[in-house]
Amino acid sequence: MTENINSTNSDGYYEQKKKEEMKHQLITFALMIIFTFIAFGMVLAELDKLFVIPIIIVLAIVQVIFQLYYFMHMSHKGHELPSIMIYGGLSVAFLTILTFLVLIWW
Amino acid sequence: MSTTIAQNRSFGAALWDYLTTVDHKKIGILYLVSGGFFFLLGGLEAMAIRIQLIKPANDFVSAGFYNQILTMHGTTMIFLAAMPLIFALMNAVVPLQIGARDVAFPFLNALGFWLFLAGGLILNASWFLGGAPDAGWTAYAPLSTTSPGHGVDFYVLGLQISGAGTLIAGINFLVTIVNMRAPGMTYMRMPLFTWTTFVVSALILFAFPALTVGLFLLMFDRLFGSGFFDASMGGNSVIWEHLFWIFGHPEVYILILPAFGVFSEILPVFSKKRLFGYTAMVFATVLIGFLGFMVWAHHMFTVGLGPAANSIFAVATMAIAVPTGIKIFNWLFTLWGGNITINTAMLYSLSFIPTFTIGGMTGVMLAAAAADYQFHDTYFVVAHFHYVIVGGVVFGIFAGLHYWWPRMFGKILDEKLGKLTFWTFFIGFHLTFFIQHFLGLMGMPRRYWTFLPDQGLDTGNLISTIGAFLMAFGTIVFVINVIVTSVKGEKVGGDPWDGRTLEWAIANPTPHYNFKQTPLVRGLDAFWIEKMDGRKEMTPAEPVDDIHMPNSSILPFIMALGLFIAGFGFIYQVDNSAWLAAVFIGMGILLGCMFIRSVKDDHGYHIHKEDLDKGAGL
Amino acid sequence: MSNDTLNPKVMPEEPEKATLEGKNKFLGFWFFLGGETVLFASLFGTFLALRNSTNGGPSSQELFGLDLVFIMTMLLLTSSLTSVVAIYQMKKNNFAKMQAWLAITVILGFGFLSLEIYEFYEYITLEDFTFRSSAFGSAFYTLVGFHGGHVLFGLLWILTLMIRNAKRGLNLYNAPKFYVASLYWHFIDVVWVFIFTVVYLMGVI
Amino acid sequence: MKGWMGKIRALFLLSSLALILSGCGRENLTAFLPKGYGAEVSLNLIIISLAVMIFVFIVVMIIYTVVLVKYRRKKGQEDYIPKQTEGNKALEIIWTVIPILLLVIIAVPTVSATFDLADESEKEDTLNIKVTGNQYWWHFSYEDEEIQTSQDLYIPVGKRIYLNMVSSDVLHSFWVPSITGKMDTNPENENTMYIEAYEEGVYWGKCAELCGPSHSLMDFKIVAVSEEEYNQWVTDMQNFDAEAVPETASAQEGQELFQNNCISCHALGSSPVAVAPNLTDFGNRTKIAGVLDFDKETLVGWISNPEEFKEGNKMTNAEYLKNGSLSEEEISKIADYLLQLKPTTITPESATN
Ligand code: HEA
Ligand code: HEA
Ligand code: HEC
Ligand code: CUA
Ligand SMILES: [Cu+2]
Repeated sequence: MTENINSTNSDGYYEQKKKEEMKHQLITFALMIIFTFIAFGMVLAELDKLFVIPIIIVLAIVQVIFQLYYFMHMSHKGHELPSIMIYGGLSVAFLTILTFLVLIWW
Repeated sequence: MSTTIAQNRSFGAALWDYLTTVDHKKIGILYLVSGGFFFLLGGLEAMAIRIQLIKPANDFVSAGFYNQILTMHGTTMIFLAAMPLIFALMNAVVPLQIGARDVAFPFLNALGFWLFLAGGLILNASWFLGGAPDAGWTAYAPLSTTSPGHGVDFYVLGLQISGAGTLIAGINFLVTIVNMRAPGMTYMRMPLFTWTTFVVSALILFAFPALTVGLFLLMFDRLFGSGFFDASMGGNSVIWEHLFWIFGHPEVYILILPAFGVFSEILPVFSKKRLFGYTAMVFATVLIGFLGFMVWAHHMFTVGLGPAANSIFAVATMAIAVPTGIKIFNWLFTLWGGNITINTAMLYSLSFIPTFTIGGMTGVMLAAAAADYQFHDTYFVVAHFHYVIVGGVVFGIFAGLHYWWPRMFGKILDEKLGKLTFWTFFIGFHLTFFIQHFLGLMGMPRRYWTFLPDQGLDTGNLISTIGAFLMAFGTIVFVINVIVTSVKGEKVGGDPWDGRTLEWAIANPTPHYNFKQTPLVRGLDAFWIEKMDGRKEMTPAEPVDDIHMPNSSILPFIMALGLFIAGFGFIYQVDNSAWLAAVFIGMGILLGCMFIRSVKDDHGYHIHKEDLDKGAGL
Repeated sequence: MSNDTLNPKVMPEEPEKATLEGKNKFLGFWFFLGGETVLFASLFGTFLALRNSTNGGPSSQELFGLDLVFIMTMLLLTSSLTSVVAIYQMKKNNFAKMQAWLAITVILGFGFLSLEIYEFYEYITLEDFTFRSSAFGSAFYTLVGFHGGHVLFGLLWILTLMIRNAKRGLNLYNAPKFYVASLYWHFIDVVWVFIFTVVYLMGVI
Repeated sequence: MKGWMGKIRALFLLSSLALILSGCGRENLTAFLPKGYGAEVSLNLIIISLAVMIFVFIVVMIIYTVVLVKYRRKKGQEDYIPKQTEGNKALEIIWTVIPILLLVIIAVPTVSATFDLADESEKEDTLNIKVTGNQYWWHFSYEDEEIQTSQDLYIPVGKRIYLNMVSSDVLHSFWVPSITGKMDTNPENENTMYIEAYEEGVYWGKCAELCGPSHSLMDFKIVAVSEEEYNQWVTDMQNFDAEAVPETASAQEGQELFQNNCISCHALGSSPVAVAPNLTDFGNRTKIAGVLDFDKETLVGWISNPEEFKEGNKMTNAEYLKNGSLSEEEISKIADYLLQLKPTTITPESATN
């Protein structure tokens, strides 16, 4: 995120950055709560199945991206390998779930 | 915590040393000894299989017992022999190759080993406790869920525990390779064995959890009455097959890639040439690992997944031939124009090329789904996988052991005996397995306790068994070789082969702390570069200073013991709920140790630089 | 390592990665989470395959109510935020506040867990829906139970860290430990997001 | 070097010799001599892929031999250090692209054959047979014809027939190498596969999925007969009368005993009971329980102690065995009864041109 590699962090710059980050995290949290409300609301409203399911799944995925990038700082530098491993895991996860949805019953 | 007084230790002290060690070199030896033991055991089981099949309608062993032997042969060889032997090489070599003093998690490294051993012992305890698992190493439900007795329970618990150990080992190597490389050792300067270790560890990380879940479900079905695989409760047995193979196929690449790494080290050294197409080799390794996750259903062509799924998986499977082919040709062109020395390590490496090519080609034939309807579950498949596993993995392990033996033990294995082993094993191997391709198509399914006379299968099976005896002979000679060498062999210097990579830049025996000064790496084949520049040693990257070392600990051993006890508790609580006590005691021990570990600070200790010259840490 | 190198006056920007041990722990733990992803995917896959296999027993539509799940979700989401704040305080080298926020996290976590246990208890006693009722039952309890187990483990872990370090405060030796525990806690939350979506919401539709 | 190649050659000679000695395996069992559609499709695919493989292997071996002959260390050159080549772009492209092309040669027929063998377009218009795999025997139910039979599957030659397959317990796999490749039987999903025999004959079938101790003893047969013979068989089987009185006195007593001891599991005629093999045309079998010699002595032995022949088989649970209520003599009478169960003149012997 930053080019400054100087690691004395008493200067206000880092304080500022942390504050900034905290703000992002609070916004993230608010959004997550809203998304949750939407998801539950849509289900309670008994809308059409084919409409609701994709949307709540997308909402879940977005929430997870929030968690990963804002709460777990995956966007920060030094997270290249963690990202690779998480995406590796997610790809295997995707294939697994896809298989279990289409190749178990016939 | 001084290790200076290494001279005349009593047996007890040595034992304690190994029980508590967190040194990757010693853990490597532990893996070697236990993996070697299980290899002999698995080989003995293979001999029982071959003796039973020496003639039609034989009954050397009973049908039920045959299934136990067969299951244990596959399980033992894959999980308790091949993988640990590979870990032995990785532990012995990888930290040295990247110029590290140790692995990232020495404590976890030890834990991984002890968990593997605990799992292996649980699995084999079944022989004495009412019968071994008998549903094949693949343990397909519902046969595995309905198999009477406790055999399959031992399979479940044994693999679960040793699988946890493997996962830990995988993470340890990943972090080691990422974080512990010496200065200048960029990714594209890492030796190939290190690269394959890296990729394999990633495969372990993504593949083993599927097995973990599968084993849990199997355990729940067998021990706690759930209905995952029970059609009468709405369950579905195909789930197990998917979970097993999502793990199982990457597993076979977990086995072969390190062997590829070994050959990529040996071939350049003994042809005195740089590895041809290094970048392509790295790329191919990664690609094989990646594709390895998309092909698992080629083991399930006959399950009934439908033509679309079968076709997709067939084509994806074939794709793996491309990166593997890149490797084969790069090896050949490494040799091309070289100055080739042939010794035992090299014999294994050279014979690997045609042998593995045959095995890989039969693999591609299997991948043709509509042809696999004939091949599947016959001796053709048995032939395929022994060609790749024995001709690839086992040859790789033998080659690696001959090559790195002087690094691990300071002596070179006897060449005469080595060659005797090689030739008998090699000839025996082809005798045993080549003919099996034909047996399969002639109508011999695998996992058959016996075959009927007069079906044209007699001669082939007889030849196969004769071959197996030759292999056994070769293996016994190898054991003798190890003993003879350790008694009579002469100590050699640190660089007996004119090596190219960092592990040969250290004097013999390897000091406890590996490198007195972390070396500075200036390119691929770091040590070779220095030698070509007329230096005898690596240029250090730092001044001589105190060396930080991790403390030994008995906790890993005790944690594994805890799980060992709990394992029996889980198995026997169905018979008598008093056994739940064992579960609680075992898990208590485990959690207690974890608690101690997290509460007790462990900062390690330092070897002072003044002591280094006095030979501390040898 | 001597004490002052581990106890600097001001925390470096990334205290969790200031030592080699910290770096190793950080990376190793992320890798572990990569593996956990596959673990949960296998469980989710199994659940999805078996969610209609009720074998005559109660189906998800008959069983699930959303109010409890909603409260549980809120508790867990909030606890994720509080643990973020705790790490924020850690970076500011403010040990007391960090402990306080962790304490809130733990309390919320226990709240979640008790509700989950209560839910299971109701299903078992009132609806006669158990682990052994049907393949659906087995898959449901296994998936949700595995998550619950992770929550429990996470709570015990954070508690141990808090108690162990209560007296001696924050340093570069234990900062990575706190950091990693908070990663674990977020991961648990991530999994829950999918559980409430896939198991509960999709279950009642 | 000589020794090397010599040994490999000897090895090959030995194996091929063995092959020639045993031929390509036994007719009507081996997959090398296909007598049915599926087996033929598979064999064609095997031959295509094998041809590609042999080509690849030859290329690899040529390079390999050249390398080993030319570049072994020579006397006086011990210290020679060859040029440290890094790689060669052109070569690397060649050995990436050519294998891809070779794979396409295999992949295309693979996909087309895979879809071909899964074709269900004619399913409605032809004979459908339900196949059930059981530990350790096979059951066949001709649902439209209301015929039940076990162990021997009678089919008309030259006609596409659909098999709908399930398992009643663990996984099994239906394999008749010279007619068609395998298909598993699963307990929860029904699999469909078609077979077509080109010639009349008795084809060996085997179970190819580990299913317990007697997995290797779960053989069965496909009896392909002419269309007329098949129709005859159908009529005869449909007309079977379970009450019909056997000719000999011994068999008559056997019938009585059979009704008392065996009918709880075994069925005769079109009764759908399927706990144990249907014995309607037992007298026409060529093997007892799939693998045993077909003669009275063996049959008596089987009835007295099935466990001795097939470990773990489910007949061992029979009531009469547990309380030993049948004497040797009585068993012999039952055997007489069973051996005369020949409701039809269409037997495996009819399956010749
Ligand atoms: C080390 C272990 C290992 C390795 C490396 C492989 C490698 C491969 N395997 Fe194998 N396999 C097993 C171990 C292994 N296998 C085991 C244990 C089983 C049985 C499990 C059980 O059921 O118990 C099995 C089963 C198995 C099956 C299922 C068979 C069945 O049960 O019906 C299939 C099907 O596709 C398959 C395919 C392949 C392929 C395509 C490769 C490829 O990776 C091979 C690639 C290599 C080459 C192709 C050679 C070199 C390439 C060239 C020289 C380039 C040019 C080549 C061409 C253009 C073709 N294997
Ligand atoms: C790493 C994997 C590995 C290795 C190395 C081997 C090695 C061998 N295997 Fe393999 N095998 C499998 C993995 C492996 N196998 C698997 C996964 C299966 C499938 C199981 C299943 O279907 O579930 C299988 C199945 C299998 C079968 C098929 C059985 C069946 O389907 O019914 C056969 C039959 O020939 C066989 C034979 C052999 C032989 C002869 C060797 C030889 O190479 C062994 C050579 C070694 C020795 C011969 C050791 C000799 C040593 C001694 C005798 C000394 C002992 C004494 C002391 C203790 C001092 N194996
Ligand atoms: C508990 C149920 C049971 C009872 C009772 C039983 N059987 Fe069986 N029988 C079986 C089963 C199951 C098989 C298949 C065994 C196998 O091949 O694995 C079988 C197979 C046979 C076979 C071989 C069938 C074939 O098609 O080749 C014969 C003959 C036979 N039984 C005769 C008898 C007679 C006679 C009796 C009574 C005296 C009897 N059985 C009682 C279960 C039973
Ligand atoms: Cu049925 Cu094997
Ligand atoms: Cu595979």
